[in-house]
Amino acid sequence: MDKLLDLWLASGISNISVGQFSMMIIGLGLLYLAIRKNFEPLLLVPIGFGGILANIPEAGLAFSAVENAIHFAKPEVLQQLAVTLGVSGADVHELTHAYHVSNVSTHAAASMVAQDAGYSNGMLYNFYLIAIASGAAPLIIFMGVGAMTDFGPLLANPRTLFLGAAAQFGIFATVLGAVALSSFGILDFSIQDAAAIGIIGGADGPTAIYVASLLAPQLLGAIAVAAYSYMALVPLIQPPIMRALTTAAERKISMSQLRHVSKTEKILFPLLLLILVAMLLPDAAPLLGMFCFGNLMRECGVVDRLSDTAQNALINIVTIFLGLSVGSKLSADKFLDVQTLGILVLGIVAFGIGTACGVIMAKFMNKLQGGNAINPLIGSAGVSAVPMAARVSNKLGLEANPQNFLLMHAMGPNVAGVIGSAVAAGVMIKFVG
Amino acid sequence: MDKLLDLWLASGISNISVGQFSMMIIGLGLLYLAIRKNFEPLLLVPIGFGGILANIPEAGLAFSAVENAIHFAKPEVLQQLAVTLGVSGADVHELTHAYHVSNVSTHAAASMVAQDAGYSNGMLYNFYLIAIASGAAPLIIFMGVGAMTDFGPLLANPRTLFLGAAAQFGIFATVLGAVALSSFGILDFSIQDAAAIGIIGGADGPTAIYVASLLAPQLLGAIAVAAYSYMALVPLIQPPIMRALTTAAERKISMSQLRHVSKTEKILFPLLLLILVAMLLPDAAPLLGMFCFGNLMRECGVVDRLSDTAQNALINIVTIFLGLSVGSKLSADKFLDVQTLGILVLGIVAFGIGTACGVIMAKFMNKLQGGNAINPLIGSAGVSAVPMAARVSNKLGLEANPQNFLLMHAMGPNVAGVIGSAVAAGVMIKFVG
Amino acid sequence: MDKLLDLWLASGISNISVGQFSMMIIGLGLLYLAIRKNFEPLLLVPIGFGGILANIPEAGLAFSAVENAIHFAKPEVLQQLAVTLGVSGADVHELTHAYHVSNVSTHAAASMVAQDAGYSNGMLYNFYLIAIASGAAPLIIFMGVGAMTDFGPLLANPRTLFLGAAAQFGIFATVLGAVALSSFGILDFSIQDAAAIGIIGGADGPTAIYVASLLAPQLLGAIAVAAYSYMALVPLIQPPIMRALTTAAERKISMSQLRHVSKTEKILFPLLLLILVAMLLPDAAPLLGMFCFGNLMRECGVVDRLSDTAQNALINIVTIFLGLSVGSKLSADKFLDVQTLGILVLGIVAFGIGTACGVIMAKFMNKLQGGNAINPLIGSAGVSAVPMAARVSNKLGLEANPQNFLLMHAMGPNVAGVIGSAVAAGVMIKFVG
Amino acid sequence: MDNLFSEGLTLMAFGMGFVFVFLTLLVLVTGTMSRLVTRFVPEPVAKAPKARPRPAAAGSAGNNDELVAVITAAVHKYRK
Amino acid sequence: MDNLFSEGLTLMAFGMGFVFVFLTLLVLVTGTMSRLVTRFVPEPVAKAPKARPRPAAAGSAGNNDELVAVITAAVHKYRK
Amino acid sequence: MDNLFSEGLTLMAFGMGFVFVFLTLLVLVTGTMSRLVTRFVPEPVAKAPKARPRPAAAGSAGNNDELVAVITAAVHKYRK
Ligand code: NA
Ligand code: NA
Ligand code: NA
Repeated sequence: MDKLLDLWLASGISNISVGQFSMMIIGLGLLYLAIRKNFEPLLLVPIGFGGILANIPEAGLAFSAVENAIHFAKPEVLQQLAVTLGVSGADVHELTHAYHVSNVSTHAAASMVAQDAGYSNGMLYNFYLIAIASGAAPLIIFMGVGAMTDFGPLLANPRTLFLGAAAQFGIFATVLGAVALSSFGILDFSIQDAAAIGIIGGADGPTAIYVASLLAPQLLGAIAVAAYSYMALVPLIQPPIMRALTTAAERKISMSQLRHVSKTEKILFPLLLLILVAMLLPDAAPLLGMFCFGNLMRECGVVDRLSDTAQNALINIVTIFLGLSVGSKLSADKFLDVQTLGILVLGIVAFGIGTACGVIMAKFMNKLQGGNAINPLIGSAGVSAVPMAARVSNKLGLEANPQNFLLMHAMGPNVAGVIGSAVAAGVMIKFVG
Repeated sequence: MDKLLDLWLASGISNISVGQFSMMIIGLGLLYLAIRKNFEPLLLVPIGFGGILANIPEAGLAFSAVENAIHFAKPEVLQQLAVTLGVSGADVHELTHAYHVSNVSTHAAASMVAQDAGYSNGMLYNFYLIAIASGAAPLIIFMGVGAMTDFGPLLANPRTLFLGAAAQFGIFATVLGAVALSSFGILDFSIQDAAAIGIIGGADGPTAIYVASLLAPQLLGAIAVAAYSYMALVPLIQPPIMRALTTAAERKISMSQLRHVSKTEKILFPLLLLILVAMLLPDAAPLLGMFCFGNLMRECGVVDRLSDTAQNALINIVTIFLGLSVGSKLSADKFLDVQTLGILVLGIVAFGIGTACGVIMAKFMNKLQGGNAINPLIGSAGVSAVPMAARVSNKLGLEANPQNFLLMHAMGPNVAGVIGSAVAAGVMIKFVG
Repeated sequence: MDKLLDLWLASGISNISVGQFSMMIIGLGLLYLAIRKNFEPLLLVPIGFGGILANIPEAGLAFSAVENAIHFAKPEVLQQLAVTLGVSGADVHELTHAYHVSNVSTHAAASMVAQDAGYSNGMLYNFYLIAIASGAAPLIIFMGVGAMTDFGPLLANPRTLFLGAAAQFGIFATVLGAVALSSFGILDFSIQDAAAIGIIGGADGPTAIYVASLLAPQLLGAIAVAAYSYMALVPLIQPPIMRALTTAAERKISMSQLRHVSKTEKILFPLLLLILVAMLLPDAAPLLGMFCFGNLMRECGVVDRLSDTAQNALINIVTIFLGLSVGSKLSADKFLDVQTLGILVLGIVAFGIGTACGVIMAKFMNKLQGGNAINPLIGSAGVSAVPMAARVSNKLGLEANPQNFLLMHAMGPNVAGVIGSAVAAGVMIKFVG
Repeated sequence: MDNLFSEGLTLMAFGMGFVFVFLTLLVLVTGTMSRLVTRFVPEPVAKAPKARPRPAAAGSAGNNDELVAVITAAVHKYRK
Repeated sequence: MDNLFSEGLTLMAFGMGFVFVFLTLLVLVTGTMSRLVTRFVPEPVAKAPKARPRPAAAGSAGNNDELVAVITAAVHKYRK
Repeated sequence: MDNLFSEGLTLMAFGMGFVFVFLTLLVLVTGTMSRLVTRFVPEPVAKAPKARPRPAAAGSAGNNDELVAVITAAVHKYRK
């Protein structure tokens, strides 16, 4: 009967905490949104499922060997860990804290002690180490996104880059919001946390994950969930703001057809962008370097088999593991915090401000040139969220004027927004990284 | 002339041992079975080829840096290793033993000594570390299998799950057989070894490899070879047992057509299974979690590109390295042992008992309900070996009654068997892991 | 204003060295050759782009954590590194040298110090570690090449293997050239360097990278660039040599049609080759083992899905990272050296000698047999550079005799050259590795 | 009967017991779910057969247009 | 206004400033490039639509022939 | 002639020697194999051209049915 008792004591049902239960419900909720409401399913299905896995009681899938050893709390193992970590006594919380702040060599030594005691890293923890902590997965996805991006509309009308720049104001306004919340003592965000949260406003999943993994890994789960959820909500968030800031006449503006862009221009553009990054902001080099590399593979026309793979097999494989890894950060103790609510509120504010600034910038550019060259509806596409935001611009344009197809015009600021947020990410990493 | 002598002394032909020669023949034999007899070629081609590579004399492809250093036995290197491993004297066997039982930090230190002396891990050893020792490859393959599995027939007739449960008796009967052999002093298996051998009866390659890598890594080669060989032999092993246990009248039973299963049910099933695992048996969470994740990707309909990749590029890549890694365990000193014979005999017994129990369970269920709802031939499909066992059921059904197509009915117990063995694996890991 | 100054001081434009600027130009030059001149674009696009990334000032993408720590030279970090590396004083050059010659455990300790100080490995450095330093990427690519290779023409006329053997003379003549340059004090190459440079003459990218990574990692960038560039130049390098060494009458020789080769022969060939390697030259086992494995997957007809993946998704993924990793070795301090010029000159000499020896061997074989069985133009294909060299043979054959299709005949020596250089690589690794 | 053998017996008893309990629960849960779904989530009737959606992560809108053009051309050819 | 808030303000000022400077430079550089390309690199007119080249690393010439054979067979079958 | 150069010479002699020995053996072994195969393993005549088999690791039987259904539908449409 001992074994029966063992089985019961080790089962999930006798160990589940309220937090774990809540997180499982949240994981199921994310799956519902992804599958039924089509909220960025490519990421939210793996993230939601990973979140459920991470919260299975006693399985420890999202924990390192040391965290698992501390959880099971055998006295002799705790004693050894205390010696290794230089802690007097073997209090579980003290050990956990000492482990998290330990330097690299102590960390490695503690890990060996735990492995000798028979504990091992959880599956999701290993995925996280390899996919995100190494920085590899977001960069490889960004390469694939580069290989999927057509800069033609941007090259035909390069001034739309200004719209992509303006929309990044959402990022920095949110940073300010986060530090304000912190200054007023409402929440407790460091400047690094604030920077990572701001990037949600960039509406760019891989950039947000990359920045969060560098500046605020403990917030990564909430930031990634917010970023992808709001990207999915773009068709709900943006239209009211766009309507409020434009007149019916402005929305009816039809734009002149885009000129043809030659192959050579498309090949040279990623190289020019790369050189500009190299000269001005080396901290953005990994992100924009991989992005430009993917785009060059796409456009150069001589490595189609590599470009195909970057757009399909490779990005799909990496997406699966990136999603599960992000899910590993949805453990109850990290996610169920008032900070997460703060992040969700700040994230939607960031989207809204970015949208508004894009529209206002478009109107300002029309003023400056004294003409009606730009339909302000395409300004909102500057937040990126490719290609959803551009489609929203198109839809509102058609509502105002059924002959007015803005899709291709909006693709310019849309991809400009990707560049803009990567530049903003580089500035953040440079200053607070 | 020195160099000529060197070349000769380092050549395979002057160094090959009887064991290595035998293992190369076995490797060629596996390739023959795979290519000419179509024995699970996707796994047995890489396993057989890996087995040949692992036994190339002097190449050390399946050995770690330390094992290679010990093999080449330079006195000063042995001396350093002896100090690191805490062994007096530099006897080769003593060093090897000390290395294999050393704790993680000593292991790492010995590895550094060997690398400083210019030795490195063999190619297959590295593949093994990354693919199998990390647990990743069997789990990723299981995800792919999940993405290939249609639970429709099971959902249409959930009682077939009982057939999948009954067939797992083969697993536990084999465990008993293995410990009996050990108790009678015929062979020497620990309870861990016995558990790993039993899983062969689960007729599920990745589950067998995953369990063996955790419980009895030294037997992994023999267990994997037995598992895949017997899965290929299902059309020979099962029919006599099935005929012996059924009457012609029973074999003629035709089953009512399966009801239509809705998309929603198919989406909810992997989630229900996951929650049940989470609540009852967290030790099965990695295996069944990845399986359910693959199946959810398949059924949810919104991440088809991820599901396609999980079923094709990703599973193929992982299969190549998993096969080669398993082959690395076919080195003469590990495989050419009377234990291997024991494993082969126990494995086939496991298959036989599993088949029989599945058929008997089906008859028992008919008795219980006082009807003829189930053709007992589909019971044998409960061992899994998807989809071979289901095809065998279908074939014997057609022999008895040319109008009687059992294939879809047999797919129910067939996939139930996959779940059943993964649950059995979780119980093993929980109790003897 | 401090931040503005910071931004400027950390920007590329204020830090770029002449060397880095030159290397960026070279990277752009490689991209030009790849994209406009179609020079082996599958490799030279990633290599060229990786070369640019590696030379972005202050980004440190190609540097390890320790190298980055030394570059930024904070006094307290340098002090700690000096203690770890056992160097008195904290001179930057002395530290760098001590780091590069340190043993594995000291290396690891220094890396931990740098990470604790907040530095990390550059992205390209990590790619290099995983793809090349582990040996994995060239071997996986060789597996894919095996899966793409049809040995039919070789099996139909196995004597063409002698042409593949003769062409390897280019490799060893180049080794002699390199040591001669060293003996005369013109350049400074070790015997390892010389061996790695010689392999350029094998006209086989993955073999050259594999050998260079083992024997002369510091020359890997230059060797890979030379190997792929000259492979692309085969249509320019070979024809003059071929014309000079043959008479018009010889070039008109038409060869008898190749016999049909059965499936069984094609399946047995990679196994025979593997056994021969295992018996005679275990040091070539990783390279030729993976090659034979790929070819067996292709020919055996029962694992087409694995063979497809090895030829497509897998080789493409690995090619991307291999190329970027090679590019990481195009840093100014390693590439901008008179040694690189030496390598470029020796490389083209190797190609020329290999081509000549192949042609001469063909003429010699005709002499020996007193017939005209072999058109000497197919001899040049023995350098490998599959399938370019075979096409060159075909083109010159058609010029001499418009009815004379040599393509299939030249494929025999062409693939024989791949085997020949892998054998030569094994000999090098055996004797000087 | 020595210790190892009794361990084996225990493993067998608990293992088979657990497998049956687990799969029985799964039968119950699945059956309940199916009944609920059948009653409360009616399947959409006569859904138009839709092409496999391949949602791209970014900017692949162009591909569909290409595809449409190619298919249109093909259909025209066959109709002639 | 405490230190953290002033840090946030600085980050905002420098960040937005830098984003605008960078993208303005990109507009200028791109525009210049486009003008130079349009003038000096005329595009080839009426290039024949070519099938996607899939340069294989080695000897995969056979595949195309197979494909052609299969398609030819299929077309013949439909024409009957 | 210094040491390095003589090392180079030795490497050349042994290297080329070994390459030739190895490939000569390969010629002999391959030739023997081909003769044996031609004599003892007659190739099956007139094998029906079969579609590329794509054996799936598990349970993908459904895909073929789908394919068959799609193709049937397509053929029906064209025949009209
Ligand atoms: Na953006
Ligand atoms: Na099973
Ligand atoms: Na060659």
